[in-house]
Amino acid sequence: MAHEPHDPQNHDHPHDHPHDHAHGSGSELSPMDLRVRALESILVEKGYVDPAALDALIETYETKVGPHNGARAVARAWVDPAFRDRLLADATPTLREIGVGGRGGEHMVVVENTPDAHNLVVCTLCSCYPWPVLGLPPVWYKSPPYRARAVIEPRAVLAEFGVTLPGSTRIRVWDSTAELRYMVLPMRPSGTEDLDEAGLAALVTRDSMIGTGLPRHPGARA
Amino acid sequence: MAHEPHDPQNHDHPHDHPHDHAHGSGSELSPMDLRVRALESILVEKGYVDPAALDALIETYETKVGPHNGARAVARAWVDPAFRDRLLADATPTLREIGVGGRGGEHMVVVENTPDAHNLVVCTLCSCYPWPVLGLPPVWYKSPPYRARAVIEPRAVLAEFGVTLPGSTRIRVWDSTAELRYMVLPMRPSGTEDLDEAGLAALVTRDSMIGTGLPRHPGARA
Amino acid sequence: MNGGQDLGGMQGFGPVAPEPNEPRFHAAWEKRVFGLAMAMGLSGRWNLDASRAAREALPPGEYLTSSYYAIWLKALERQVTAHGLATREEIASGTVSAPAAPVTRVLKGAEVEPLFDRGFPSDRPLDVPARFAVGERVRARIINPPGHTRLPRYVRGRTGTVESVHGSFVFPDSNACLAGEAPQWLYTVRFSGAELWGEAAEPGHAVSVNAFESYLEPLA
Amino acid sequence: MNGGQDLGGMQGFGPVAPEPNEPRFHAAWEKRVFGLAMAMGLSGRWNLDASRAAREALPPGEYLTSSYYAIWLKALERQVTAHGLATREEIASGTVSAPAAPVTRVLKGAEVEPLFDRGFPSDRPLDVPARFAVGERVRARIINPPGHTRLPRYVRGRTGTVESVHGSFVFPDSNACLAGEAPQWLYTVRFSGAELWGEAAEPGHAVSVNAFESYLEPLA
Repeated sequence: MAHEPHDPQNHDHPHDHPHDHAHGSGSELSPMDLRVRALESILVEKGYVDPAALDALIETYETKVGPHNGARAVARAWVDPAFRDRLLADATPTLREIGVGGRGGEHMVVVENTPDAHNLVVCTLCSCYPWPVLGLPPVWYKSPPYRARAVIEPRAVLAEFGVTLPGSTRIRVWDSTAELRYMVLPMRPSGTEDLDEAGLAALVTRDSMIGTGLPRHPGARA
Repeated sequence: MAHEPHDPQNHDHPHDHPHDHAHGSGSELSPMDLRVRALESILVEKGYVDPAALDALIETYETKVGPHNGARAVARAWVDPAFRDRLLADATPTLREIGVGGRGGEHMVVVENTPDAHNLVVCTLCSCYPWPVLGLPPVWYKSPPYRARAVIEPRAVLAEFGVTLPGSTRIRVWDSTAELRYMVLPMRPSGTEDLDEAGLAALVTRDSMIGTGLPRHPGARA
Repeated sequence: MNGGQDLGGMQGFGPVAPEPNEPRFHAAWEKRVFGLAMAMGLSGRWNLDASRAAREALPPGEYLTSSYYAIWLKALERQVTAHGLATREEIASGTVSAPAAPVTRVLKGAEVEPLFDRGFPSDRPLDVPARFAVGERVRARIINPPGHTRLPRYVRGRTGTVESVHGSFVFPDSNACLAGEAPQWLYTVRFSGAELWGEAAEPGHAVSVNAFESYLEPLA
Repeated sequence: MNGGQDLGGMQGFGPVAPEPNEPRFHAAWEKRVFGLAMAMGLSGRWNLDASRAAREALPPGEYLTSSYYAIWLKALERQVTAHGLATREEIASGTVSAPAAPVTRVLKGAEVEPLFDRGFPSDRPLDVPARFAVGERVRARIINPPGHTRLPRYVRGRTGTVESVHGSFVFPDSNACLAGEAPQWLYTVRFSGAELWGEAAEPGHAVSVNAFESYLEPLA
């Protein structure tokens, strides 16, 4: 069912007046801005891309998804053992219970840190990352040093992130080589008995759900 | 036995007047020329490098060594079975018999092409090459495509060089991962019965001694 | 493809370098590339695996010296021209000079939220049973396909243990070259650090990868 | 080091591209770099293995996008500054501002011909016998040293056959970090194409590498 594309001679966005997407005025554009603007103009003018979809996509992933979603899941798991069990057994529908899911989280796997085993997530081949749970990945997660080293020297990588684990703690590295997406369930910090779910969620850092960090201690927030 | 370096305040080549090494006048120098000139000035002025040694090194490897040395060895092997046997059994002293040897050829190995087996030489890790026998290597030999592909798809590489071998011919790839240096002894072309050693040497191409080519046929020279 | 993307176990890149504030995007153009790649990925002319293949087909030196979204941009430009959706001249100039080609779908603004909230599952039912079972020892095959694959070099030829059987999923090696989804059983296979990296490996670590059935063979 | 230099088996670089006329040098500066690197290699402050290590220590993306003599230049600059022979400021400016440091030797012009004609053999006698014999099946060890090594990744963990025993030679992994020549027996080991690259390998090819004894282990 082929879509009939717009006629380039008869559309809403003539080439000479590219619609303004808040990417600056022409006089300030870098070569990359110009290159992308040219591509965008072509794709829009030829009718392959709806500018409204473009804006919606960018807005969704710039502002709507983020590690607050994962933090809610972690906090819930800390206070609700049945939720925790479901999360570890079948993460995707369990995350849906709290409204988290979608593109990049279709097949979620949650791996739990314990005193004996620490989990670390990487994608050596590209940048697979659980978008609906953690948002878009930071640059370091997508960069060669992390992708190269996480699988061969995870302890050295963790040390650079300030995470030093006992020698007796096994390190479990998860290389996201298919469409499964991983989230780490970190251990609940001590001294958090009095915190409610929202208070706990505030301790859950993005890095603690990748495995390159640990949750904050309540004292550290004071 | 430490060498006493020149005093930078008291030497023959003050910085403001770098000696001319025939690398063009200052006004024409590229950024790389300038960068290298600066390094050379420092190394010479500090007394680490003798400009005469620099010139001798460049002249030696630019003009004195080259594939004519290897070609002489191949032609000799074609006409002198005892030389061929010695060349295959212990190449380094055998090449010395015809005055070929030195830096980059201290530990030579000669591998012989036969109707059953074709040899191909590469250095996947850097650019090891038998300098006294073949001269400095061409850029393609040192470049990623050749270094990457020669070991995994030698037939495809050979085909790009115009060398198509019968399926029954085994391909023997030699990766120069230590200080041994390889030279291929190609098969003598047919129709060369009347040629003398010099005439045969003229058929021996550089590529035929790397394995990416075959010797010329006498007809091809006419 | 043993390209610049296959980074596991490489050395010499220096430390991991988190950025202050960690901006999601570093320039206005990065956002646009992100959105364009996502939108065009739904055009029906290619799929996510094909986009990954296009990114990793950049020459290794270019891949390793390009920023993340520059890789996306270059791959998208290649896809657009390779599929005849625009000419090189058009995307260089920004001026349309050739007729549009058909696409299967144009994602509409109102579709983004429901579609992306639902996601794009890649599990596919399969009639044949899984070949391997949890706990079984398997060897990652030695394969070096010139096209897309999701079996990283660092596990090839190494022996591991099946940790999970996940069901059957779209096979990227086939899907990336638009040769069909050809679903296969997907496993998680755990390899010890010593098996992957030798005796000098950091003690007590293991790496798990997700491996399609054809990537694996039973121990002889 | 699993760096940009370890190229065997990589894909995506495109065709081999011989140049017309094949100039030995492409610019005046390349000749100077060649000569400087050769001369400084005899200064006694480092050796050929250390120079190779310095070149492959360039970040992989930089290694793969630098021309051959640009790699030599960058490595030489690093060696000169790392060994305290000159400061970064000096080599950036070309102006000497710090005293010279001692070197063991300054190669003289008249020495070049006799020295280079004689060469620099790297075989070294060894009292212990060779561990492996011609015809023996051996496995290339799985090692991933962060420093220099001459065992390429593509043979690690693979099984081959000892073709030759060459005598004992300077061990590059030790020599490169100036930790001594530590000679070892050197072998040629032949691997079948199928062992290295799997069932889809080109038929009837084999790859031989020169492997030091500590790179190899007997088949269990």
